Amino acid sequence: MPRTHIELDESIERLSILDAEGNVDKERDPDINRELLLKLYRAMVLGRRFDERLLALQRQGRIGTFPPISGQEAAHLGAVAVLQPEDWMVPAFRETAAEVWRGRSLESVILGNAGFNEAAALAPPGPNLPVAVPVGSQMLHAVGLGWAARYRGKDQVVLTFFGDGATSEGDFHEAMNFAGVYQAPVIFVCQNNQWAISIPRHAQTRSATIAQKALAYGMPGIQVDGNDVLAVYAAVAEAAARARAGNGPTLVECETYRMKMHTTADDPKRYRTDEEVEGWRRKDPILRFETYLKRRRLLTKAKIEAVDAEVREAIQTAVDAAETRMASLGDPIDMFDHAYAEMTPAIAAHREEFLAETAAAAEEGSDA
Amino acid sequence: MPRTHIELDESIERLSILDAEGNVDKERDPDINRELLLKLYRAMVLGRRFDERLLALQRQGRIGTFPPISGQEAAHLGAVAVLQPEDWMVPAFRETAAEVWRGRSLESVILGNAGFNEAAALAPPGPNLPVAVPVGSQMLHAVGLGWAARYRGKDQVVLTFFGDGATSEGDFHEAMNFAGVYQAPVIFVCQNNQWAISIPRHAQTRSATIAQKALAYGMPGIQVDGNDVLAVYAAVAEAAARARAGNGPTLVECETYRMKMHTTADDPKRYRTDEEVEGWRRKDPILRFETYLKRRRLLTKAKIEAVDAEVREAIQTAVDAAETRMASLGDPIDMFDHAYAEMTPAIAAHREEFLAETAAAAEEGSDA
Amino acid sequence: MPKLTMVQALNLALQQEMAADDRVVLLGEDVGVDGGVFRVTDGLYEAFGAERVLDTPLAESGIVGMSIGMAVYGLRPVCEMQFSGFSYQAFHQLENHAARMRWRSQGHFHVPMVLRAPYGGGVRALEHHSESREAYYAHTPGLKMVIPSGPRNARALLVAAIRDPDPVIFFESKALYRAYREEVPDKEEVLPIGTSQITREGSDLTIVTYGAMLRPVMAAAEELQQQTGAAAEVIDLQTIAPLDDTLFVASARRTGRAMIVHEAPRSFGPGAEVVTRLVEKAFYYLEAPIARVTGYDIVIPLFAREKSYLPNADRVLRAARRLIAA
Amino acid sequence: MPKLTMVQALNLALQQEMAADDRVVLLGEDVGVDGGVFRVTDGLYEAFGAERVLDTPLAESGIVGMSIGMAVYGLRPVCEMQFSGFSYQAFHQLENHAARMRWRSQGHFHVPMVLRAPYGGGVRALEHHSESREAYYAHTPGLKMVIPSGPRNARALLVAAIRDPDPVIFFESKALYRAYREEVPDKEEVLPIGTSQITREGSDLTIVTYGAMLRPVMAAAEELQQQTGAAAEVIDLQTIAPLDDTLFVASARRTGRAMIVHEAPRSFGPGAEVVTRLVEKAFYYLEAPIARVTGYDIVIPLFAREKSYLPNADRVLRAARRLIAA
Ligand SMILES: Cc1ncc(C[n+]2csc(CCOP(=O)(O)OP(=O)(O)O)c2C)c(N)n1
Ligand SMILES: Cc1ncc(C[n+]2csc(CCOP(=O)(O)OP(=O)(O)O)c2C)c(N)n1
Ligand SMILES: [Mg+2]
Ligand SMILES: [Mg+2]
Repeated sequence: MPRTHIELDESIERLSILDAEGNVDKERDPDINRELLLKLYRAMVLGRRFDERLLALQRQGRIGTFPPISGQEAAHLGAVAVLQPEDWMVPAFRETAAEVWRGRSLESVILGNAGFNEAAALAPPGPNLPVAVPVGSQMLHAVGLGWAARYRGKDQVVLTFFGDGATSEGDFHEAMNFAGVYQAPVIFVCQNNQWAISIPRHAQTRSATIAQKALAYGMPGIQVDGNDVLAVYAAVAEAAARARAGNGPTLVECETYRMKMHTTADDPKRYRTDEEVEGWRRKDPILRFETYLKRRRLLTKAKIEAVDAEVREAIQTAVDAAETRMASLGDPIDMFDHAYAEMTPAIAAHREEFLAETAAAAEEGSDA
Repeated sequence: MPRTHIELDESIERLSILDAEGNVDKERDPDINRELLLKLYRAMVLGRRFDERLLALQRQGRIGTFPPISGQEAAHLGAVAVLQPEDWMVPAFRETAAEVWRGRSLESVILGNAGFNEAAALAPPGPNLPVAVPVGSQMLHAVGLGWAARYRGKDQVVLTFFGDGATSEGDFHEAMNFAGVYQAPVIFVCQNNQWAISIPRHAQTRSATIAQKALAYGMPGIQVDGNDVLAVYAAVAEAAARARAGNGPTLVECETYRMKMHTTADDPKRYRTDEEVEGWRRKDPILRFETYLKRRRLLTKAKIEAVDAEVREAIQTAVDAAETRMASLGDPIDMFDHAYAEMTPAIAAHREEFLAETAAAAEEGSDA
Repeated sequence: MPKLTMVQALNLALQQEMAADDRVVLLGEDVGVDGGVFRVTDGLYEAFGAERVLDTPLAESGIVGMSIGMAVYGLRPVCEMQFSGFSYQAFHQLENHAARMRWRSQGHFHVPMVLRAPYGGGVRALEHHSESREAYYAHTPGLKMVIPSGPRNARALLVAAIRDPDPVIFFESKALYRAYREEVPDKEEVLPIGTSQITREGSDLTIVTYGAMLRPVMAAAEELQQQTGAAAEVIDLQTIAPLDDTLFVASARRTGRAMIVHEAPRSFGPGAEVVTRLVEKAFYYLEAPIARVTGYDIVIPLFAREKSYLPNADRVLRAARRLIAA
Repeated sequence: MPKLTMVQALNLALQQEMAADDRVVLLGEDVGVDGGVFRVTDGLYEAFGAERVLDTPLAESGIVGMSIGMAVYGLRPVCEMQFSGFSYQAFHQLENHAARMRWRSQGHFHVPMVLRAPYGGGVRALEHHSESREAYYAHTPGLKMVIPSGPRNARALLVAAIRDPDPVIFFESKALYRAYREEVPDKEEVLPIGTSQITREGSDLTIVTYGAMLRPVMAAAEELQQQTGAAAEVIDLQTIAPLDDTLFVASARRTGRAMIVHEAPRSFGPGAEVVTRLVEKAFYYLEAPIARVTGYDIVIPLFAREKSYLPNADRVLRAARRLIAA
């Protein structure tokens, strides 16, 4: 009748491969091919520049509120870079660069941020769920998708993103637990960016890491330096291999930092210090990756400039296209579409009513 | 840039003091005083006998569906025995003996099972929340109560019960997480009785123990032999001391077994074997406690019979009182009470309407 | 034709749809080995295996959220809430996702799932097992809300719900589960969602109802005819949303008098929409105020008193007599 | 009297109630250090400390469930949902517990909590930030549902909500938060929950509304008078449930014509109950069908189109003219 220690199913580890100075742990370098490395680099730069441009557009009132991703490029791009095209991605809302990686056009992102439902129609119909704002609620869909893929005998895996804040929601728990029970091929990628709006990570939960929450579900969990794109890639690749082999889900915590505001409606000065932000600036994911690529002679100063110019041009083209399209979009009558496969009698009647109102308004020069 | 092992905040242990044969680990015996030991014994016997009587009443159609507790007496009585009268208890629904321990009359239990709202009015107005059926939803109230007690400078603790099935609900997670963050003085007692209706423990979650779920919240967790009333008491006492000292919540998993059906509407033969049930019968919590008390010369055969007779009489008295009261209860007009502090105009109007309907029905001899 | 209880009829619908379409999978608490606490899924685990009939952990949001993922993938999940009173744990999944996925993705994805849940009073059940809150779902754009009134239409509506490309909330009256048997043809029968039905013709008064209330309403209509000679037309909505107002509007235009009967609490309940549609579309034909015979604005009491809460034939009859006299 | 925005007026109510009563505590996501995403709780963390203003983890059921426990203990928690569209995560806590604790315990315990949530459209916000689903709560026995229409009544109603012995869902229109200022006396003002108000007198037509819709309705009423000479009586419900039907019933009896205006989707929406009360209590006085000017039966579109979804003064005016002509 002892008081015995219970051995846990899994042990929790922390992985880091490329440090803030760009030094690499050669033994653990995931050996990504050169093409993919450069594609990743471009995507990271694009993510950063796009953020800046969106911010400018927002400040000019040309788009609405949006959530910047700066600082988190490695955390979400390192993760999606592992996926095959037929794998599923289930995003939260702060993975714009990952969405673009998966085929969403910059134009669609701009339109979405400008409040156009049509943005979704511009996204390619691939296996990527649209962004949905309710925090934490998307992870369960990943479990259902993963279960269905296995049911269909496909070796697809499903990768879902969420923030540190999202881990407090009941749905996080239910998703992790269902995935464990059904051994669903799901990779749970937490972008732990240290803040959920104004709530710091330590006030979100008392556990020392988010990775260890995997233990509650008999699931492997790992913490990685989320600003280290090689470590993120390596950990997610390991998780994807596990899932594809039928060995179930994994929780990957990427420790990163939101360098900008929560959304453009937020003022982070109210709750965090400049020093903290500066500390993280020194851990920038792009700079260290640049150093790594330069040392591997995959990148030169000239190439860096070329990427930057190319990316800026792509953004400019998208902004122009979006603004042109916006002029043609937004016919309010479209709002009655896509509620159901077939329009219900009430919606059809409301649509007629709306048309009549619009006509009457036009006649009197007033508002519909 | 290593792959390092992360040390966890807490280690998970298993505690057992009194084994199935009644052998005690003297070193760990929590040294409960003789009076309390005998009170516990009586309460366990009462719980068992009351279950049997309720089952008979149900089969005779004198009460409705109810959830038997047989086999789980140690798990919930060992826990509440630790509480002070001013501490709070927040029950699930399978802790009838604990409710009675805390002052609820047998009569109130019978009335509740007979479908009378008045059952609640008969419960003493102490710090015990009423049973509520939605699984897992009550634990958050325990956190709020505990927080409030601390806010008021009281050293009350809050003990909340729930089943193994309840640990899958999002609310379990949110309650545990909030309790951790606020270091609320809450003792989370899981009666892991191996089944949630027809779902076995291993299909409920993939973690090897429920106790280890505490790690997700930076909270101590312990697994105990839930049929060992001394171990339950010891673990809960430790948790209560921790909470009272301001050191926050604890998760206590009591491994026990539901010996009877889920509720009287359930047929466990559909999903579990007789052998399994028999295996657990050998681990009966009352028998081993009896052995222990006999060995400590606190109990004799005569005393056992006396307790049994006294308990049966108490039950009989309660059944009689309940049946008398039922005859006087159930005036449907009471259903309009207690919706709000002040009756709303609509409810007042509905009440009038009901009275008019009743009068009209009486006149024509039909249904109100 | 075999005579089936509603439980058996629902089981038949599930069994046949599963046999015909491997996209149909079931999930929920105790739906597998146990066959469901009301036995609606009895035998399906044995027939189709654990891959098609999933016993889930105890988590409603998990069940609904997982169903949404399955449906997006292309399956046709039919999930069960053990009682409709536990669907609130999943309310955000239904409102935020099931109802909006088609719209949010502009048609790229849709959620052809069914959420089945026993609802309503009358079987001496516990708290949270007897309520009737279909209005929550009826008011939610993107969802459909169906409530059958007997074995035969339960089967035909469940088939339609499973085949529907949009999410359907499907409430099953516990009081009807084993109340009586009805002939249910073995061969396929489908009733389109969004259509109501005249279950009794009459020219003096229109009674709109659905679910478990149809039986007392029909009884009251018979009695009314006997007592007063007045003929009540009875309309079974079958679908609450999208609401088919064509039959009851046409009927009320003919009869000039209407009432609505449901178990749900009255204020902001489903009946208010029926009344309002009548005001909007039959106002000038109405000869008396439309009556509501419903649950009261309180939580349905524990079972010792639930009968007093639920509308019954006598209450309907008295209301009908008053309406005719008005 | 100082002129305050609605945000400032709500802040004043919280600040004064907290100062006067140490049972009042605030909790929610970002309500503390950040002062709330709309700044309604600005400065309160600084004034009352972390013990009275709790920044919570990101979990709505947690927030509401914890509030229920606090309220049962004897505190008066005021919790915030960051947007009303995230209250569904806590729907079961509200329906299962906040609404039922008094009843379940037969009066031993009660839940004097307030749930504050910004609702409604008009500020170019994201998905799930613009909806108006007060009907869910209005239909739930045991809850009260309050929606102020301006700074002054917002303050006075919030004070009443905090002091109310029962759980109050308190929706605040984002569109009104900073739309205009109103004189709000520094000294205490309390408006009883459950009472509507006549905000404009008139004898030709009754318009019932609440929340953000009051302003366009008032504008339409003015314009109507100018254009046609017809005088609309405008009634601000203020409380949706329990619904005060006395004023609008009396008004419609006088005017014979009525309409209801709200942002919420139309079918099974709050307006249906208003229409039905009028049918039940003013039928023989009505000269025309009661009109509904509301949101449509779809999810409110993203912000590029939200204006087309929301009722505005012109739509109200046209409906009023049609009603008068009917
Ligand atoms: C269910 C829900 N509650 C609240 C919000 C409001 N909200 C949006 S983002 C956010 C913080 C999210 O934090 P985290 O999960 O860490 O993601 P991050 O924003 O840091 O990327 C909050 C509270 C929401 N969108 N959904
Ligand atoms: C939210 C919710 N979902 C479903 C149910 C139906 N139900 C009642 S008890 C139960 C199983 C509970 O299992 P567990 O938590 O292990 O407690 P036990 O019954 O074993 O004591 C279920 C599914 C419920 N009451 N509440
Ligand atoms: Mg974050
Ligand atoms: Mg159990």
